[in-house]
Amino acid sequence: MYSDLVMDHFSNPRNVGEIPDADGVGTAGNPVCGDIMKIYIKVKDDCIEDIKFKTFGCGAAVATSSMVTEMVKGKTIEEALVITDKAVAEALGGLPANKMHCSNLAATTVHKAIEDYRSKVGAGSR
Amino acid sequence: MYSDLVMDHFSNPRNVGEIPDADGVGTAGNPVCGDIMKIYIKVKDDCIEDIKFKTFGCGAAVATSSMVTEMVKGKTIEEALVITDKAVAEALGGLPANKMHCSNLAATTVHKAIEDYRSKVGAGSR
Amino acid sequence: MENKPDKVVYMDHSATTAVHPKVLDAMLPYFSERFGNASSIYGLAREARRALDQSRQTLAEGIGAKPEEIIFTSGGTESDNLALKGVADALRSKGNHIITSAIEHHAILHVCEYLSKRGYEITYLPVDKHGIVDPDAVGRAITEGTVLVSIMHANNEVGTIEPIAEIGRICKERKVVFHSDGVQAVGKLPIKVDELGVDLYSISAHKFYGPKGVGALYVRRRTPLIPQAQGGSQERNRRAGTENTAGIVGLATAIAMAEERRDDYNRKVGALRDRLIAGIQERIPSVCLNGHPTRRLSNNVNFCFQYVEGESILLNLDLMGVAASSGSACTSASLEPSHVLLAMGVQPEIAHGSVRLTLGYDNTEQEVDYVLSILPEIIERLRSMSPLYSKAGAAAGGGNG
Amino acid sequence: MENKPDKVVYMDHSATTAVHPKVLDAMLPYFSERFGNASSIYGLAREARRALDQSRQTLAEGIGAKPEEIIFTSGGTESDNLALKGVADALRSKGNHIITSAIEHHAILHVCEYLSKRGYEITYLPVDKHGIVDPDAVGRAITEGTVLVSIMHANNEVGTIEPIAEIGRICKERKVVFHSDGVQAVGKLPIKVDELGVDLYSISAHKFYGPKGVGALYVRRRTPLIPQAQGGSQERNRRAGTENTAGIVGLATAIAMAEERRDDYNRKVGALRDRLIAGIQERIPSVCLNGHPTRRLSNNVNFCFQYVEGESILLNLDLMGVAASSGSACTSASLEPSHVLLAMGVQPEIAHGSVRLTLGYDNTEQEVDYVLSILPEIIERLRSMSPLYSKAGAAAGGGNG
Ligand SMILES: Cc1ncc(COP(=O)(O)O)c(C=O)c1O
Ligand SMILES: Cc1ncc(COP(=O)(O)O)c(C=O)c1O
Repeated sequence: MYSDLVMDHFSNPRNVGEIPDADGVGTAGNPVCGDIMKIYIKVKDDCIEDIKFKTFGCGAAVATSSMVTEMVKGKTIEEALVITDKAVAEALGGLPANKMHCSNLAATTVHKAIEDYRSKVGAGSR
Repeated sequence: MYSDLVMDHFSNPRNVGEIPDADGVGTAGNPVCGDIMKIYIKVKDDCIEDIKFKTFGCGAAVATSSMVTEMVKGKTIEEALVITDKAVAEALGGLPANKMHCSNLAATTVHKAIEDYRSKVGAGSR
Repeated sequence: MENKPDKVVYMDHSATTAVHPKVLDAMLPYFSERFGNASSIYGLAREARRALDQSRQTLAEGIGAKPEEIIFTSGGTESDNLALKGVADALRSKGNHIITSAIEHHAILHVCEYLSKRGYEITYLPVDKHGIVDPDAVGRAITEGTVLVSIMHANNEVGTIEPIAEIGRICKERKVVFHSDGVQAVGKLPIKVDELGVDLYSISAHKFYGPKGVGALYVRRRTPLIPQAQGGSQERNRRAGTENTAGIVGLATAIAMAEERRDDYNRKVGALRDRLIAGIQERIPSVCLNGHPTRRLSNNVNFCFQYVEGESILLNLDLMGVAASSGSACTSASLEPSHVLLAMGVQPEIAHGSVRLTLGYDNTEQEVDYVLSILPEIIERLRSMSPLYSKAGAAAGGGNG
Repeated sequence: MENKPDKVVYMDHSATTAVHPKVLDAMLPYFSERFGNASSIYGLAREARRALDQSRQTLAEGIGAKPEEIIFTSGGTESDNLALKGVADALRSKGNHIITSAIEHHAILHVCEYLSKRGYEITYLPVDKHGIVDPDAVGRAITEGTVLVSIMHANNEVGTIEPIAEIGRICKERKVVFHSDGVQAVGKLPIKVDELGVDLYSISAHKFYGPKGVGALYVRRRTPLIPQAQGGSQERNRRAGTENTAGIVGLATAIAMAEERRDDYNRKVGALRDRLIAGIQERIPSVCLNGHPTRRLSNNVNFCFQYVEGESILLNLDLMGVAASSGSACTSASLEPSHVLLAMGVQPEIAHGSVRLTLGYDNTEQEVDYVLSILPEIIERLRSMSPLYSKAGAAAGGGNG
């Protein structure tokens, strides 16, 4: 069902955890669908310096979470915002059709974390 | 499908043939149903002295024809009239359900031959 | 008359065939080792899933289709039922008229009867004396309300091959969905769904050395079809039920083999067929070959033997070690003469005397010659017993048994 | 954590079972030797016919029925479809109301949806937190127009055994036809159709060490039923299609074996089940056994593991060589939480964390202990990754992978 790359990210997920003093936190999904992702980012000089995730969900949810952290770590915020859920799925070599909807929210979650970061920075600077 | 006794009568039918100077001839069945029996009898002293048949039909049709000739040969006309199609089937140890209707007409055919004989005798005596 | 052979001379391949040893070999691992449920996610199930995918691919390639256009079923009957009811159901709002032929298998005709009780109008097209449907008659029968045409690829009783490609062209022009029952055609005729112009096509594995209880329905993309078995989401929600992995692998292996040896099969079996037909015509008077002289399946021999009844011939053949049938196997419980022969204009009493000998890859010249050696005597003996024969005055009266 | 075993630890027996070697042995002759079409008249066909008759007799004896009350089908799904549509069709003039439960298999629920689109009214009875249907609720739901009650014998996800005999009594009193889906019950529960009071009963061979693609429907004499597959006159005109002789022989052999070893099976498998349930409850916090504590199938273990999602657990189990499932295999393509758990009142996010481990005759204590040795770590690792777990404050925050 899942490709080897998906299974690799599922079995050895990168960047699992929380960042207690995160600059931004994003959450997507809902428990009824069976997938919830939470992403923490640390931003320095407009760059995503550190990123961690926690995910409740199926194999695809875990793997996309892991993959997205690898994809955006060290990237600028602008670069991170360009990455789509679809791009994450592609980076994993594709996902089963029925997993494309609910379980493929990792980029969305990163965008939400960035939004959170921006709203805090905005609030702080205001 | 057929019992051994039916197959025996089918493979070695008794009394096949015609009686050129028969005292009575009976026919039953019709070609659309796929079964036609013709029975010839020779009567002496109210007794069926000789009997022969010709049959176009399935295994059951042939076997019942053969069986009925054995059953009535040497019997009186009254005795022969008591024999039913059902009795012939029973004497054969039963027939498949779908063969009980069209293919089981041998006794009926004998009765028709007797009728024919009686009508001729009646005509002669009148 | 020769002695009864040690081995049964099997000449009823259109009723069913033995599973080929190669096919059985391919199936065996899927009973007890790779037994996983193809819908589960673990390794064992992935093996089954892979076998299913591979089988679907093989079948699709065999008939020039795409894998997602294949629905695996439990046999030809289910495929026919699904095709007719599925399309009729799906297009109910568009119309209620279905066109078929008078010589279809009961898996089509009895579904049509079922549908006609539920408000559908059925046109049963006639056939000519060789059993051929006129494509123009299909065109003329199509009305505004026609939702489906179903004409078999080759007839199971008399082996006549229908002009499917022409009918397909007409259906396409008139934008009517076209189904063909191909159960008897696989392994004998080239089947490329685009060339045939069919939207749906029924297949049954046990007719070409595959297992019984498994079949397939080809459904061209975008053909409206309402599933007839509700339950799990197998076969992309179009046919529920845990997949019969072993059976499906058997079907695929069998069709690959059938396609590979098709030319060889037709050459070899066709020669036996011609030898049998010629031999019967030479040796037995008052016989008549049913079906088309040339547009017929390479394995089909079907004769009417006048003045005698078919079952009696079959029983005698069986006693002599030859397995044959009169018409379709599933109607052998019935006493009606063959609806196919009647539709071809054969008189009922003559239709009753029909025997079908359908050859297979493993039949031999010796077997054909054996049948030719015993058949004249069987017919002669039965004729001597027949009241129709003497009535016909064609020969001397019968002797005693 | 122990090393991954050489052989897969298969704990998904409710999805499907491997064909038992004895069953396969019984089937083998019917593929390539005794391959005759059971409806033909010659010797080869008589062998097949005899095998069919014998199989029908065996199955009938196994469930306390008469041979003529058995219809062989292509599996549990077809049996369920035939039962519901067949009775609904036959009694359409009497009424249009059908009663079932909210926890039936999709082969029942999706047929009900199909029927509801065609004018039938369906009542879905609720269940209690253990998944049990209240027989009195059945009685209360019956109206003038009720034509059929269908309640499963045992649930495939949580193993709950329903009070079928009581429901049967009520249906009999109220003169309503009663069907039960017994697919999961065979080999585990005593099945005597008269004691259960069922008029129809569905069976699927691959759930008790028989082959996939073959099943049966018991139909009590005089129960009105309109056939759903039209074609040949097989199965006394109630299910058309060339008989899957090998499959049917497999079904019969499997049920005879299942009945013979039923007590042994329940004792052995039940002990493993209890060991697995107790072990999980001891070793893993925040878990909850789904289904009834005692009125459950001897082979069913079903737990919700809070804060984690079921598929992730299954994938980890698979990586460690254990085959299990979350709910029914045929819905594993769906993302919805189990309709059975929801009907039992389980919260959706908790229902997502359910895992079903269904044991079989060949599972061992070692295998159970192996699962118990790896499962706590898998759950712990997934929980450490779960945002719900830390939110729940039930443990320390997650570490890094
Ligand atoms: C032309 C045709 N259609 C359909 C069928 C039905 O196939 P099955 O018996 O495999 O269901 C048959 C054979 O029985 C057939 O010859
Ligand atoms: C309770 C129940 N009913 C029906 C079915 C359907 O049986 P099959 O998949 O053999 O068609 C299953 C299993 O899939 C089941 O567990």
